[in-house]
Amino acid sequence: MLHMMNKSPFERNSLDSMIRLSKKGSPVLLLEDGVYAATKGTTVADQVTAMVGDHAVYVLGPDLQARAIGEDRLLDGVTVVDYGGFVDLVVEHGTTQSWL
Amino acid sequence: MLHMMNKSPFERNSLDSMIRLSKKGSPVLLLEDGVYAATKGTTVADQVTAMVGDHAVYVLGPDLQARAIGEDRLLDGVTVVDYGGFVDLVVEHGTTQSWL
Amino acid sequence: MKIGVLVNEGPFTHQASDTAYHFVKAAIEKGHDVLRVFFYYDGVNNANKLSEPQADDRNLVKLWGDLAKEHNLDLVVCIAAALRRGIKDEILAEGFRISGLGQLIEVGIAADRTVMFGD
Amino acid sequence: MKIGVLVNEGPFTHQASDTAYHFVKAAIEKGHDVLRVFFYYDGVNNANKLSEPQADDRNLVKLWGDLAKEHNLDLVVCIAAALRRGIKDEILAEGFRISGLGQLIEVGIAADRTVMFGD
Amino acid sequence: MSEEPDLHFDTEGIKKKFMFLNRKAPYGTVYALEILEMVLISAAFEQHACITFVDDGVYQIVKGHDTKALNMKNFSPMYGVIEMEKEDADGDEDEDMVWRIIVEKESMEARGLTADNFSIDVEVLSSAELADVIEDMDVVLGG
Amino acid sequence: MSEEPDLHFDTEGIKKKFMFLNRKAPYGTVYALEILEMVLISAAFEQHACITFVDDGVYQIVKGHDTKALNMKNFSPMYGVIEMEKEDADGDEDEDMVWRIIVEKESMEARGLTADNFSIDVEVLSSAELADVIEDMDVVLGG
Repeated sequence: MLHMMNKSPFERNSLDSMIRLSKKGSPVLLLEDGVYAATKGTTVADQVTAMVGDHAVYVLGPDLQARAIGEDRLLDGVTVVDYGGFVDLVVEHGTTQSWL
Repeated sequence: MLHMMNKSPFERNSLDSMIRLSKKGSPVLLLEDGVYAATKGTTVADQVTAMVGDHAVYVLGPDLQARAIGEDRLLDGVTVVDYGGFVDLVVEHGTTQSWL
Repeated sequence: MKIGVLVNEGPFTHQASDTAYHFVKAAIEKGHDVLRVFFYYDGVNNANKLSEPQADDRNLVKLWGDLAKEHNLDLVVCIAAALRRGIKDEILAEGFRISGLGQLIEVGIAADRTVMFGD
Repeated sequence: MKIGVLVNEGPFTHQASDTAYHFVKAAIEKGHDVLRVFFYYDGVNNANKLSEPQADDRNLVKLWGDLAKEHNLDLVVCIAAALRRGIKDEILAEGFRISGLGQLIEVGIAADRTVMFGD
Repeated sequence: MSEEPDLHFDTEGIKKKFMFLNRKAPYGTVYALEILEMVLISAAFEQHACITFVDDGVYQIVKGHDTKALNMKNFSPMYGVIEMEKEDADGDEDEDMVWRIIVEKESMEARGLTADNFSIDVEVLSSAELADVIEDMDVVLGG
Repeated sequence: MSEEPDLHFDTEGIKKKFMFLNRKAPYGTVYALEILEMVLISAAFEQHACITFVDDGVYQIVKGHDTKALNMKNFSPMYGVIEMEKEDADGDEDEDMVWRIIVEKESMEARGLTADNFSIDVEVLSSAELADVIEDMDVVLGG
């Protein structure tokens, strides 16, 4: 199952809910304002680093570029994908759930 | 200045922002999904009880009724107002700020 | 007292327009002068006359229009926000008019209180 | 692979419809069969043909319609959600059709994957 | 190049596991009402369904909603209809169709609620148990 | 009973303190863009203005936005226009008009940002300092 999360972790509870209700090993895609969760030096960086230990974490490149987040500002272990890569994740990992 | 907050404290960061950026003594009105912040026994009850010490806290009655929150479930020190009372608060307390 | 109101969201999806409506109605009943209700962002969708809620639900487009008619209330839809969202004269509900964003700043200056309702 | 898509928000206010559009386009380019895009909640506002964005911004209503035309894509607007929000035949953009909510469940059954975009 | 898209798909004999995931409080937004409409429509397709309440979604089924002063539609009776649909699914031996109504324990407790506060019968599952159920679904819809 | 409402109010000579409060990230929602339009229109009315960035609003003024792949309008150059409006207000001795561009320190730091990340010059205030500024306003608008 692919878990998708499109909300800023500073504004909403979506990241917390996803972490609580997803199984270890299921991949996670951060997109839209959700990409801020993957940046270094924030108050949620430790939480997201722990998530990277339990899940393959992907982040949508076009959303990073729009928000001026260079790859040097991403937490270690996070993989950048484009829309084609997003489609591949959906195809490869079965059911999808969007944490809005 | 009257601070208004209409978001669930479990879903959004609006309560935190309001507490951080409002001055002691300024009144607070909780409305719409914001009324959940005023209920007993929740994970934010201590935070809201502290807020009641620093601010006069009002809560919109019609929103409580819709959500089936009886007055017995409200934290101590919170005052229920109707739409007319809402208007009076706006008139009495100068500038308003809505924490959306 | 002179009051201005800003509505940021449409009917149905968020409660903002409902709350604004009840607030404006109560303010009028208390004898205050609601100078203008300004609809911005998705708030412009409150002016879509094609809106047809279920029979057992409220119709905010009509409620706003009726309130405007009864109390000579100025309901202004922001032209820039409305164009983007496809709210134009051909579907503009009775009681609303389309005008510029300056009308929001203007009412903010003229009113004693400006109150914002949104998501 | 057969893919169904649900769009919960309108153009402009939230990014959901943009992301869904890019996803659907990429899925088609990769040779997948996008069975249907279903517009629910405020998503029905994507079908308002009166929408007229600024010249330097994208026009999602048109982009969806063009994609539908080029790739024989089924864009379905929920009738119940649309009625409430005033999206009716007279303002329905080209490429969209209005139908029942059952068409969402149906595509959920028929597709190998259903992907939701919202706020 | 374009022919008409298929207006209907052949879904005969396919039975999938749908989850309807409710995460928003009622009345502040309309998602609760419109998800309910989704659930009720789905009954006609005879699919498996988990109607699930997490986060502020647990507030949707608290008993005693009174929306008169808001002048909004009180849609809480529709949860009773869902409960009846579930009983129909449970009782019909010809139909292999499972409906479940689930509340996440952690979300409920964080809000100071117990199952006694709800207007319908629910299964209360821990986060970990619910994560297993979610993972087992074919389609997850919400709003 | 109804006469036409006033289409214009006499605002001549009234100068108020407006705050435009930005709390949302850019692109995920449109609020950032539409508040910018509000600020720019307000310049014509020669009011005092505090353009303020708190919470995810601080992300709006990070430099280097590139929206090509999203096919969305990149509105970040408009912040430069606001900066110029502020300079005009500062420089005009005939005009008693104060514009400020403010960032909340706590919001900035929680997101791992410093003032060097921003495309425009800002005043960085603590929460407590900003609370005083907010309290001093006549009108607070946002989205």
